[in-house]
Amino acid sequence: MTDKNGTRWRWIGIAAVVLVGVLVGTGAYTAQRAQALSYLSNDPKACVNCHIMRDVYDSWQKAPHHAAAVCVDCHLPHDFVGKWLAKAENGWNHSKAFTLQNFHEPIRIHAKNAAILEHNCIGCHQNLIGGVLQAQTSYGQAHAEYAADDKGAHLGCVNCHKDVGHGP
Amino acid sequence: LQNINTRQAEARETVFRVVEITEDTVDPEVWGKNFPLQYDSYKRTVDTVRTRYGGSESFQKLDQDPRLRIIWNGYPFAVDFREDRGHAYMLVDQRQTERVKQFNQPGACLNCHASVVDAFRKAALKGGLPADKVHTSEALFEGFKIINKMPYAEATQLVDHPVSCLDCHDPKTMAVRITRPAFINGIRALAESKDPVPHLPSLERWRQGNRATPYDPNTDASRQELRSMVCAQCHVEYHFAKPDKTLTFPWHNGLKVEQIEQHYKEVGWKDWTHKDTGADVLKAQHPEFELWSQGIHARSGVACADCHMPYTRVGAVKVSNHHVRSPMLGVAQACQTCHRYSEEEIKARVAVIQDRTKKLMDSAEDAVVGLIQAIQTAKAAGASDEALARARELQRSSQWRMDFINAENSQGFHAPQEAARILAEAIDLARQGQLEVVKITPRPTSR
Amino acid sequence: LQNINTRQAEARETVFRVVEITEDTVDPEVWGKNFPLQYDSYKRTVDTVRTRYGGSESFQKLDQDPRLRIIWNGYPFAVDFREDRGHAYMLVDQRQTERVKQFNQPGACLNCHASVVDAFRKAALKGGLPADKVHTSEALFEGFKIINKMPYAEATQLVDHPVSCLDCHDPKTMAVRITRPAFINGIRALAESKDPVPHLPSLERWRQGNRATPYDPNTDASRQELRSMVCAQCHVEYHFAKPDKTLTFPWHNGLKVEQIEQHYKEVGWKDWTHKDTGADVLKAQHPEFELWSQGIHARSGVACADCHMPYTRVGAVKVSNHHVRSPMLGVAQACQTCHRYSEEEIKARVAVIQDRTKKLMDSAEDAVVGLIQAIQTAKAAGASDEALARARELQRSSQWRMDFINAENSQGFHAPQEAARILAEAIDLARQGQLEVVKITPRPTSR
Ligand code: HEC
Ligand code: HEC
Ligand code: HEC
Ligand code: HEC
Ligand code: HEC
Ligand code: HEC
Ligand code: HEC
Ligand code: HEC
Ligand code: HEC
Ligand code: HEC
Ligand code: HEC
Ligand code: HEC
Ligand code: HEC
Ligand code: HEC
Ligand SMILES: [Ca+2]
Ligand SMILES: [Ca+2]
Repeated sequence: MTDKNGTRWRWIGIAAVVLVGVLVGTGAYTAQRAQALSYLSNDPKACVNCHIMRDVYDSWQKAPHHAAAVCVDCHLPHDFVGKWLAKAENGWNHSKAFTLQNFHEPIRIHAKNAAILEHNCIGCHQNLIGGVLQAQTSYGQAHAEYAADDKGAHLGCVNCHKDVGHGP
Repeated sequence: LQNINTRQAEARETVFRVVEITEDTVDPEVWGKNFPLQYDSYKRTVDTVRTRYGGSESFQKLDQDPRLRIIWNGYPFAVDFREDRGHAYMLVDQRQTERVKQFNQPGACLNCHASVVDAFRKAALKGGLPADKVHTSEALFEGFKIINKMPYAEATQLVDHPVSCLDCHDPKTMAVRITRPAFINGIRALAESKDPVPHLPSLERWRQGNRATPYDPNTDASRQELRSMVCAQCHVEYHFAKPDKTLTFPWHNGLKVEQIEQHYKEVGWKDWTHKDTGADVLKAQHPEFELWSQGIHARSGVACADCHMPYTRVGAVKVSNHHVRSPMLGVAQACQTCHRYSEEEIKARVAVIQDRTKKLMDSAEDAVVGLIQAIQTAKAAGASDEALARARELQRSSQWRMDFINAENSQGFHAPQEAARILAEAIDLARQGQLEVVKITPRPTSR
Repeated sequence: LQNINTRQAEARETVFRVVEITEDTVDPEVWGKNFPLQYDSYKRTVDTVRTRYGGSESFQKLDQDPRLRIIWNGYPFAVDFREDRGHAYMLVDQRQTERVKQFNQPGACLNCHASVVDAFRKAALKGGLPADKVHTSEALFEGFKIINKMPYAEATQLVDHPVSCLDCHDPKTMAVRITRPAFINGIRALAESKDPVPHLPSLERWRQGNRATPYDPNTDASRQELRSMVCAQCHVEYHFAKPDKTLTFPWHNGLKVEQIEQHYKEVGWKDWTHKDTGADVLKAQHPEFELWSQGIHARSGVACADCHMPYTRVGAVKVSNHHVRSPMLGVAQACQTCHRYSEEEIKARVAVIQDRTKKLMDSAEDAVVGLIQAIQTAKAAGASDEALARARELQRSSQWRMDFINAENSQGFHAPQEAARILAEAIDLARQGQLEVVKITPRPTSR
């Protein structure tokens, strides 16, 4: 997007947020209009209510897992509380980002969510990789290292399986 | 909320056409009425920002690296050679270069510096082509033939725009298309050659077929291939073949540096005779397509447009960024879609590749200059043409290789290892040339 | 998910420990009782399959490329130099090489050819180390010191196994660990140097820290870094520093070819004096870690183990393949998880890189041999040491570069552009050496 647009969006965005701050009702309305409430659903189509999620939705359908897992299986904690907390947080973040248009593109997963993601990989594949994991107490440091850098010092599943979620 | 509504609206409004566009719509501004986003970015190729090794500031390269004056001595490039910049400047820069002002150049120069589609057609009609054939490729080939051999001053009056929408797009479908006869001839020669081209699957397919009709990019090439071929109409090595100054791409044996050299040998081509040494030498020009072809990106199906015209989101729609420029000025769109590293990291990787190339380039230029001066001295000392023959051959082939990477505009990025290999050969051949010369010149008394 | 669950039982077995493993468990077979899958693959390093440029058939490289006899003349490598093969052979191959049979070698050789952990500790105890310190790194450093300077024949009797589980793993946690003092010294020197090492983030972090304690791979390195460092204990350039034959990795200025050369200059090191030319020259040995460090894979966090010990699915579980070998023999596991191309395509890409390297290697060896013969002739013709000094220097540095890539075992794959750059410099320097020589030798009368 051009800088000109960028600043325009930002101003409108800030205006919007102030509004939200004052009137919670309006906040809900924003989320409503942005269909962020679709976070309350597990249906992948809920995610694509935001066109911005279209690419990942399409690529997910072509990736190895479309039959095995939906968005929330990978991207949200499986335990009840954590799931709803994350839904709240991400739902808010995404609506806000969508409104402010101030996020980095191409969209990149945030460290926190990357950790949730990996946890979910293991959740489903425990059996296959259990041998590897249990053999290495050093695995424990893995999540801690997420902050480290983007050069793969952390040996996460995605280091080698970057295609599983959304294809090459 | 305002903008959510706006954007949901935008999402729908993408392909609504205001004006009708035909094969005769030359002015990009008119196209811009239907495609304002692409037109906006297209106009931005006037920007002039510099990068580590590229960018758009048209400084004098001969001052930055005086060795080039020696290497090109006797050829127009030794008078004026600048950093290239955006498409918006292609026509003025050609009209204003000392290479045009001080030397006679043919209309053939215009093939790559202007929107010539319409000019070619008009010339063909004037040349007697039946009016109903004006929109056929025959017309383009006819006009090509006529304008190539015109004097530049005359030909340049037939064009008004730099490369424009019409040159790259079919006005009906907006599909990317090939309009340049020189490329069609060149890619056909390549298709008929034996050089493996894994990065151009449609050529490989054509080779396996019955070859009844010659290879035609407009019907045979995939969309992804066209996203590179459209650039390969201009970003390639070329020469003006005798007798009609026919713009020709030397791909008859393949796209590699030695295969092109081989073709020039077969057709007995030289660009000029070097002023200091009397060697018949070659000048390389912007072989981006040829070098890219040897790289891992081409092999992985990554097209020129993927990096130089990356899809960019404007509001709700994604458009190809027509602000064609150095990807280093927009790494997020150009690279991060495929490479999950920070912008700093990506820039650092490019710097490593380009710095290595630069270092080798310096050694190669030193070696070539060393050879030129050695031959010059020997000649002055009275060495005969027979005696100098081998050394001159070595100058031709070493200089050709060094120049190939020097003229290529990515500082080795398009194919890092291949660029290094070519420079290594340039160095080897130039040094061997020096050894040849020493054999035949009186030895400076030492020891 | 049915199929996943049904594999449960099978899966659990893999981590059930049958026997207890301690720091004193030297025999891999015992470890194999707990980790049968890893042990099975470990044993398979006896296989001997050949690839285009690598593989595991221990043929005589001196016959395949006789130029090497000239280049190494006067040094043991000119007598016997074979293609390397699997870890299972490391001890026998060392015991049986003519380089050991015909020449005196020190115990230092064993550092990388045997399971030495236990031997080091026993030697330290014998040397007076208190028994309660036997499992400290102090013990390893002590034994290292003692065994390095022993005669090979004596030292080799202290070991029975090729590199084994104990050398790479902590028996309690099975975490990968560093056991070699030479590497710990080397990586510390590197950490203290100024050479940027973006591929080793933990070194960069240590540099930013207060440096109170020296860098320690076993506590500071990430798991992914250890997956390469464990190999870098052996797959590196080395020399035996005087007076105690201390195995030393020359990383004090950095990992690049010229930085290592600089270090050897600073400590006044030479491997031998060339028999034909009298030049004090260097021998490079397997700088896999050093070259990999300059490549895009290292920079992308891809470790040795990712490609040479890829996870392999065995029934319901996946394990690191301990059949360490050429990845070309198992492209599916080694490459395809990251590169979604057909096996043929992946092999073709490697071939392109390696063929380019091979071509440059040939030119480089020709140039070096040319220089050697030139100096030899000049010497025979009576050229003085003063007159030959510069040419000999050039032999040293050109030969060093050519040898660096020749000794490196990936035929340039680990860092394609860097390998090409190094060979280009080798060629340039060797040819310049020849020009030096011509200056001082009677010129064959021509013209
Ligand atoms: C099989 C697991 C899986 C499923 C199912 C899945 N994803 Fe992902 N998703 C991933 C992985 C893996 C990544 C990349 C994370 C990384 O690179 O660290 C990712 C990244 C993303 C990103 C960030 C973009 C990026 O490249 O970092 C978005 C947005 C996303 N997913 C949305 C979705 C949506 C929406 C769905 C459902 C339509 C979905 N995902 C389904 C695994 C999955
Ligand atoms: C309100 C519109 C909207 C909806 C609905 C939405 N997203 Fe997003 N999503 C966004 C925007 C905008 C971003 C970019 C924000 C950023 O990068 O900080 C984003 C980023 C992401 C990311 C990467 C950044 C991060 O937070 O890690 C993931 C993963 C993701 N979305 C998954 C999902 C999933 C799964 C769903 C459905 C359960 C979903 N999204 C529904 C708008 C939305
Ligand atoms: C909801 C459960 C679930 C989650 C979450 C999940 N997977 Fe899977 N995954 C499966 C199933 C089921 C299959 C089918 C393969 C099989 O039958 O074993 C599969 C297949 C795979 C495969 C083999 C197919 C291929 O891509 O080549 C890989 C690799 C894989 N998963 C990795 C991952 C990674 C990495 C993550 C996290 C980013 C992940 N999985 C998250 C259930 C899951
Ligand atoms: C260092 C690279 C690497 C890492 C890290 C890694 N894997 Fe794998 N994984 C592989 C390779 C290689 C294979 C292919 C094994 C084969 O084909 O025999 C594989 C196979 C798999 C499979 C089975 C695919 C099939 O064919 O059914 C699953 C599932 C899987 N991995 C999940 C994971 C999960 C979950 C993680 C994170 C805990 C992970 N992997 C981490 C390299 C890796
Ligand atoms: C994978 C990405 C990529 C692809 C594909 C690619 N390029 Fe480039 N190109 C670059 C980079 C990076 C540079 C260096 C820019 C710089 O130095 O500022 C560059 C430089 C250039 C330049 C000089 C730009 C300047 O700043 O002066 C031209 C012209 C060019 N490329 C044309 C092409 C053509 C034509 C093709 C296809 C045949 C192509 N490129 C394919 C990435 C790419
Ligand atoms: C009709 C000929 C023609 C076509 C087609 C063409 N170019 Fe160019 N391109 C040029 C000329 C001429 C220049 C130099 C203009 C100048 O310096 O005045 C140029 C300059 C460039 C530059 C340098 C811009 C800068 O800021 O330094 C890039 C990058 C580039 N072209 C890429 C491309 C790509 C990618 C394509 C295809 C999508 C393409 N070109 C198609 C003729 C062409
Ligand atoms: C086959 C296509 C083609 C032809 C024919 C061509 N050019 Fe160019 N020209 C380019 C491209 C592509 C660039 C940008 C890349 C570069 O500068 O190397 C360029 C750049 C230039 C520039 C700007 C940079 C510089 O060299 O100073 C000038 C001036 C120029 N050309 C003049 C000419 C003249 C004069 C002729 C005829 C003798 C000519 N061109 C013929 C494709 C062509
Ligand atoms: C130098 C060649 C070139 C020129 C000149 C050019 N385009 Fe394009 N255009 C492209 C390429 C390449 C694409 C990508 C096509 C594809 O992906 O199939 C493209 C795509 C498009 C698209 C399709 C939507 C999109 O953004 O991908 C539109 C519309 C378009 N161009 C309009 C224009 C207009 C209007 C002009 C003139 C102002 C113009 N183009 C000039 C090369 C060019
Ligand atoms: C459309 C996808 C795509 C885009 C866009 C792209 N790359 Fe790549 N890049 C690749 C692929 C594929 C490879 C080959 C390695 C592989 O197979 O993963 C690669 C390899 C590389 C390498 C290592 C090979 C080499 O030549 O050293 C570098 C560095 C690199 N890319 C930089 C860039 C930069 C810088 C840009 C942007 C200017 C860019 N890439 C744009 C897909 C892409
Ligand atoms: C990205 C993959 C990759 C990484 C990472 C990698 N290698 Fe390699 N290695 C290769 C390939 C490919 C070859 C060439 C094999 C051949 O020619 O058959 C090779 C060759 C070798 C060889 C010679 C094998 C033979 O067949 O004789 C050795 C030894 C080696 N590598 C060690 C290492 C070490 C040590 C590291 C880490 C410092 C490393 N490699 C990192 C892919 C890799
Ligand atoms: C204790 C020293 C030592 C360690 C540690 C070590 N290697 Fe080796 N490696 C050797 C020796 C010695 C050979 C040659 C054996 C022979 O030829 O007899 C060798 C051979 C190889 C080969 C060639 C095999 C073949 O079939 O040609 C590869 C590949 C290799 N090592 C990779 C690795 C990797 C990857 C690691 C780390 C995971 C590693 N090595 C760790 C000493 C070591
Ligand atoms: C720093 C570690 C290290 C040291 C010290 C070392 N080697 Fe090696 N050696 C290796 C590695 C790694 C290989 C496999 C790679 C190769 O062959 O280049 C190897 C391969 C060999 C081979 C098989 C290939 C060949 O060269 O014929 C022999 C024999 C050998 N070494 C003998 C010796 C002798 C004798 C010494 C002592 C003078 C010695 N090694 C010292 C690491 C070492
Ligand atoms: C040359 C070094 C080396 C030797 C020798 C070695 N390993 Fe490993 N081993 C590794 C590496 C590297 C890994 C991967 C560690 C990681 O991913 O953190 C590994 C991983 C393992 C794991 C963890 C599970 C897995 O498969 O990743 C087990 C268990 C294991 N090795 C057992 C053994 C046994 C038993 C032996 C002796 C028969 C042995 N190793 C010998 C280097 C070695
Ligand atoms: C764990 C992931 C991973 C593994 C395993 C891996 N690669 Fe790569 N490879 C990469 C990355 C990352 C790049 C850099 C380009 C990029 O950023 O996408 C790359 C780049 C390349 C390139 C282009 C750069 C160059 O050096 O020319 C080639 C070729 C390549 N890989 C081949 C291989 C081969 C062959 C193997 C197996 C022996 C292999 N790779 C294993 C991740 C991997
Ligand atoms: Ca430029
Ligand atoms: Ca081998």
